[in-house]
Amino acid sequence: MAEATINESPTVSARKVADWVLECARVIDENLEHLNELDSTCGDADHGSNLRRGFAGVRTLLGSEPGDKPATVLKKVGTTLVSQVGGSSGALYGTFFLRMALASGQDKELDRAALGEALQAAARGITERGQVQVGDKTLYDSLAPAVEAYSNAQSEGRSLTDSLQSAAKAAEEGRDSTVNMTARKGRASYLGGRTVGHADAGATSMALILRAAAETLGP
Amino acid sequence: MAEATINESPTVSARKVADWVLECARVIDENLEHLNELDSTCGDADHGSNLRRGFAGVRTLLGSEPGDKPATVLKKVGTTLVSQVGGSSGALYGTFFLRMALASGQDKELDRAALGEALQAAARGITERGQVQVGDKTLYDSLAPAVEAYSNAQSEGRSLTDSLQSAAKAAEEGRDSTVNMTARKGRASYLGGRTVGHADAGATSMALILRAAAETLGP
Amino acid sequence: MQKIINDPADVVTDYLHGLAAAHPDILRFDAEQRIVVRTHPAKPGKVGIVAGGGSGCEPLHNGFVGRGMLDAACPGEIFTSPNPDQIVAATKAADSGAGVLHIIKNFSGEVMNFGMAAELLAFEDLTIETVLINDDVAVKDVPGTAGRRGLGATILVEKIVGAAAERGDRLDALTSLGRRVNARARSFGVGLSSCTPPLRGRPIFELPDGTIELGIGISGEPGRERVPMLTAREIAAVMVEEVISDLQPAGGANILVLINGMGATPLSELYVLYGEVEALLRERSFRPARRLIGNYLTSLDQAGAALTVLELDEEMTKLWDAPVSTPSIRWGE
Amino acid sequence: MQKIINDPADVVTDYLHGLAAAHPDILRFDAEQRIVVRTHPAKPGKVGIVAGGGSGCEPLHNGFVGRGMLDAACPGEIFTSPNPDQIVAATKAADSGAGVLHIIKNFSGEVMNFGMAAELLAFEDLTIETVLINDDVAVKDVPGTAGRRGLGATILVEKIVGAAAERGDRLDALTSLGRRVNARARSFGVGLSSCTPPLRGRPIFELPDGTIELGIGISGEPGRERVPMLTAREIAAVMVEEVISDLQPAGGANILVLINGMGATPLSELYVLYGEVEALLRERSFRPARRLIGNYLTSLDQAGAALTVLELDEEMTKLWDAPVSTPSIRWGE
Ligand SMILES: Nc1ncnc2c1ncn2[C@@H]1O[C@H](COP(=O)(O)OP(=O)(O)O)[C@@H](O)[C@H]1O
Ligand SMILES: Nc1ncnc2c1ncn2[C@@H]1O[C@H](COP(=O)(O)OP(=O)(O)O)[C@@H](O)[C@H]1O
Ligand SMILES: [Mg+2]
Ligand SMILES: [Mg+2]
Ligand SMILES: [Mg+2]
Ligand SMILES: [Mg+2]
Repeated sequence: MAEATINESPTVSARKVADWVLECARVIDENLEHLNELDSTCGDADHGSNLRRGFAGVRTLLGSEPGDKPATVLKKVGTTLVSQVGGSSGALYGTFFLRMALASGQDKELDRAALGEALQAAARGITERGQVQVGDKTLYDSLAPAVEAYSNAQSEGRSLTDSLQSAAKAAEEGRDSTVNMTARKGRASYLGGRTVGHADAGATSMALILRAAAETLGP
Repeated sequence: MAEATINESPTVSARKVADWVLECARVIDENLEHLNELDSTCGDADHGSNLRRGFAGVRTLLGSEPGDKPATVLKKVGTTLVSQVGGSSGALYGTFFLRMALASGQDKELDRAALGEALQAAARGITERGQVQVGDKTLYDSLAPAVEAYSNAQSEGRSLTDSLQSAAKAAEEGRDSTVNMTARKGRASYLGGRTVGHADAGATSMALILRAAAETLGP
Repeated sequence: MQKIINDPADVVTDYLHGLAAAHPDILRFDAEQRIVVRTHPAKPGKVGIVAGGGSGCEPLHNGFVGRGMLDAACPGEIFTSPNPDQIVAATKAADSGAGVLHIIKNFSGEVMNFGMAAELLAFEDLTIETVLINDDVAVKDVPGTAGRRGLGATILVEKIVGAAAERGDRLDALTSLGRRVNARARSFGVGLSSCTPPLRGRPIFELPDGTIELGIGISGEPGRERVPMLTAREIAAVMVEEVISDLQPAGGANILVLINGMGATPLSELYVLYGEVEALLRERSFRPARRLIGNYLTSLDQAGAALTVLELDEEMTKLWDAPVSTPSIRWGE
Repeated sequence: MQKIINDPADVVTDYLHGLAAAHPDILRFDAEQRIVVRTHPAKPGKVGIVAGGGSGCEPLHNGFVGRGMLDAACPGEIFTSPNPDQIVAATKAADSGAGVLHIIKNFSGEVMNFGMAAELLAFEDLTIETVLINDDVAVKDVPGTAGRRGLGATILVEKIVGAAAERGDRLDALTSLGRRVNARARSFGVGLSSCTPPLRGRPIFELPDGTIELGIGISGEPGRERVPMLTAREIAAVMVEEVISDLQPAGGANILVLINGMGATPLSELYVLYGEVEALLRERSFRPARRLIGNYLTSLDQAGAALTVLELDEEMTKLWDAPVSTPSIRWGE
């Protein structure tokens, strides 16, 4: 059934991956204050600044030659985030892109399934790195439903673009679901019940990043 | 000439001295904030609080028997101010009352002339203790003209009450004269020209204390 | 924002250069690798002691590099854990063949970055052990959560383990010693204001006059709850109750009391608090045998303080008293 | 007002009780006479070293009582010099037959109260000498004025003279040593905020964001002038220019650099400032040979810092390095 629509789906090249992360850099900049404010209600108010610092590094790096295969770009992004962000989000987003890189292997182009596997690997990486589950009020609450939505869409035979759109939408719903959660991981967890009523900063940035994916990797 | 009016003038008893310092305590309380504010524009904002602490001690002390002669009361007041106020004003007002005590000797009552001498001794004490001159923008700028006015009134043969009224008035003018001065002594001197435009805190309290004298020692 | 800084983005770097300039005989700043290391490396065979964390908590950890405490520290950005590269570099710098102990405060970021560093170091010929500090009783240690934060016990572990390393203890002994100290220490912090991170330029949260935050950490975030202002005596009572009911030291136990300022609280207030805390501890029959009072683990310019109590044994006491020579803790030599 | 205190009227007393409780092996608080004295009196024949001043400047002076520094301190109310009775009591407590040196900061109140105390002590069988500290170059030392304030040089004189007293120097030697140190030291302070005295309950003055006070003292009063906010580098330039143009140390001179925080400025900022100051001093060919960086002479919760430079000679350097054991300065034993 998946096979039926495969020709309609474009694949993901190194160039597209680079476009994606550049778009990530743009939306993070755009949402800088918002992400910091979300982090301030129950953390240390730096989530936006942290990601901006990291993606600024990524932008510089990709200004030159992005690389010949998706894994090259993804690995550069992951390494840059790990070493230029630090904190929770450096480790987590770094892991996210590094695991995608690992899963992408030597492929020059990622097809719809390969991208799905990469996303799944990334999500597994996050659970391992963060010891996190759905419901802990973290970026995983956006990522987990997104990965699930993507894989459902894919098994339903929907296109890459469609699958990414479903993923982005699920991520945004996941982000919204964090509003009523009590944080169990990250700095916010120290505030106990006081975290209820605000979306998690990381869940919000993850939704932005997956929306950026839908906008850049699909079409 | 002074002799001509002496019978009209009452003398100053230990009781009257006690009334004076209790009135000082009252007006200092009343002007607490004002004195602190004056001290804040060019000092450390505590002149009112310092004097209040001192006169509160005095009030307690005089609650019992004030003493049989002016010197006894004045000495108690001086010692209390020295030890309960500290800072510049403890040393200065302490010296003020102690020197008055010393000048009052064993007299049971101070006549107009004796009070004049006591005030003069107090003023000399301040110049020695504070190494201060007229024009330095301190409490001496109220005290010096007051002592002079008192002695002028006295040589003109005016009554004790009158002489004290002249002194109080001169003190108030002296206080006002400090507005345009640049401080050369005390904490305010560190601010240089920035002290111009505000009356000196100590000059203000000194004017209050001499006004209190006119109100209590004369009649 | 009123701060003695240059470009807000350079605060950490400028601070580290200044620190190194001020203590050339104790430490140096490797600007390339962004680590702080001893000027005179420890003698071969000594276990290396490494710690790191977000900046903004000065003097922790950089101010504790030196004889008798840390061999290397890796400072992250403000309130941001260091990255794995820094941790790897610090670890290598601290290693002289006897292995390296990582002292890690239990914050997600710190745990994850040290974890990634450990994965990278697994390929090297170098043994690492880990002591995880989690002494903050304000955080309920419920399974499935991130668990308690690491607060003041960090300093105590660094000092005690540092002294033991200096006398030649082996890595496994140091690891269990560090864990023992952490297990016998508890902390509780109170915030009287927020703090202003340089890049943010304004306070992290607004704390209306007349209210305080109970159960704060060290990154300027709000605490467990906001309550009306308390007196020093009442704050001491809350702290002592929280810490002692959780630690439950033996009756009559010798204890070490750390009153740690958050950065903007005057020393006089810390001593007022100490006086109240000591009285309450004595009432409960505990004996303050060692004390440390000052700003050791701060949150930039936050006002507030935290109590840490460590139940001492003879070994810990001896190691606490051992000579130490760092920019911020120095005695005995 | 957000402070860790009980009744605002009791802050000084509560602090002193806490201080004594925290350092029972070093000092005790005589609540009756309101003085702080060493727990173990110095050996007979040692000259006593006494200092005192308004409270609010902690750790000065109480935190410097102990072996190698002060024998006794007399703390006044907040920003209020001690009274003559306290000074007399401290002097008597410090005397062991070899005389007592009064270290007096040049503030009207302090000078007058120490003066009155000296008059009272004239009747006793006890020799007193005086070192007047006046190192603040922000104040123009014009005849007829109160002259320069005493700032950071106070700590340096207390440490150096304290060490010399400990090794047995006589009163006259100590007096000239103290005056020599004072003569070779200059300071300049900058305020980034006002401070809040407990009894007042609100700041002494308002400092609009984006402005700072140049040439402040240590009682929270405004400074010589208010200017737009400066960077750390610019602040360092002002401080170094003010201090060096007045002190005029010999080219290539060894100097001691004290970067003193006013109470609410984080240690990291003090190090940022130190880095800039050291660079400027080196440019001018001076060699920072000793440093002290931290909150040693504060103004409650004021933000800001002061630079003190002392032109060292060998004698001073040796005495600076000598062992000292006080609550707030401790090394070498
Ligand atoms: N253990 C964890 N697992 C997954 N996500 C986490 C974990 N800890 C924190 N996070 C995420 O990280 C975000 C905070 O990132 P950031 O503010 O950049 O780091 P820091 O907490 O170091 O300041 C949180 O909003 C949360 O989504
Ligand atoms: N040397 C001096 N001679 C005379 N008066 C002085 C002198 N120094 C200070 N004063 C007076 O003392 C007042 C300040 O007193 P106060 O605020 O109580 O003391 P402090 O300066 O110790 O805080 C000043 O307003 C001034 O009138
Ligand atoms: Mg954060
Ligand atoms: Mg005053
Ligand atoms: Mg952070
Ligand atoms: Mg005062």
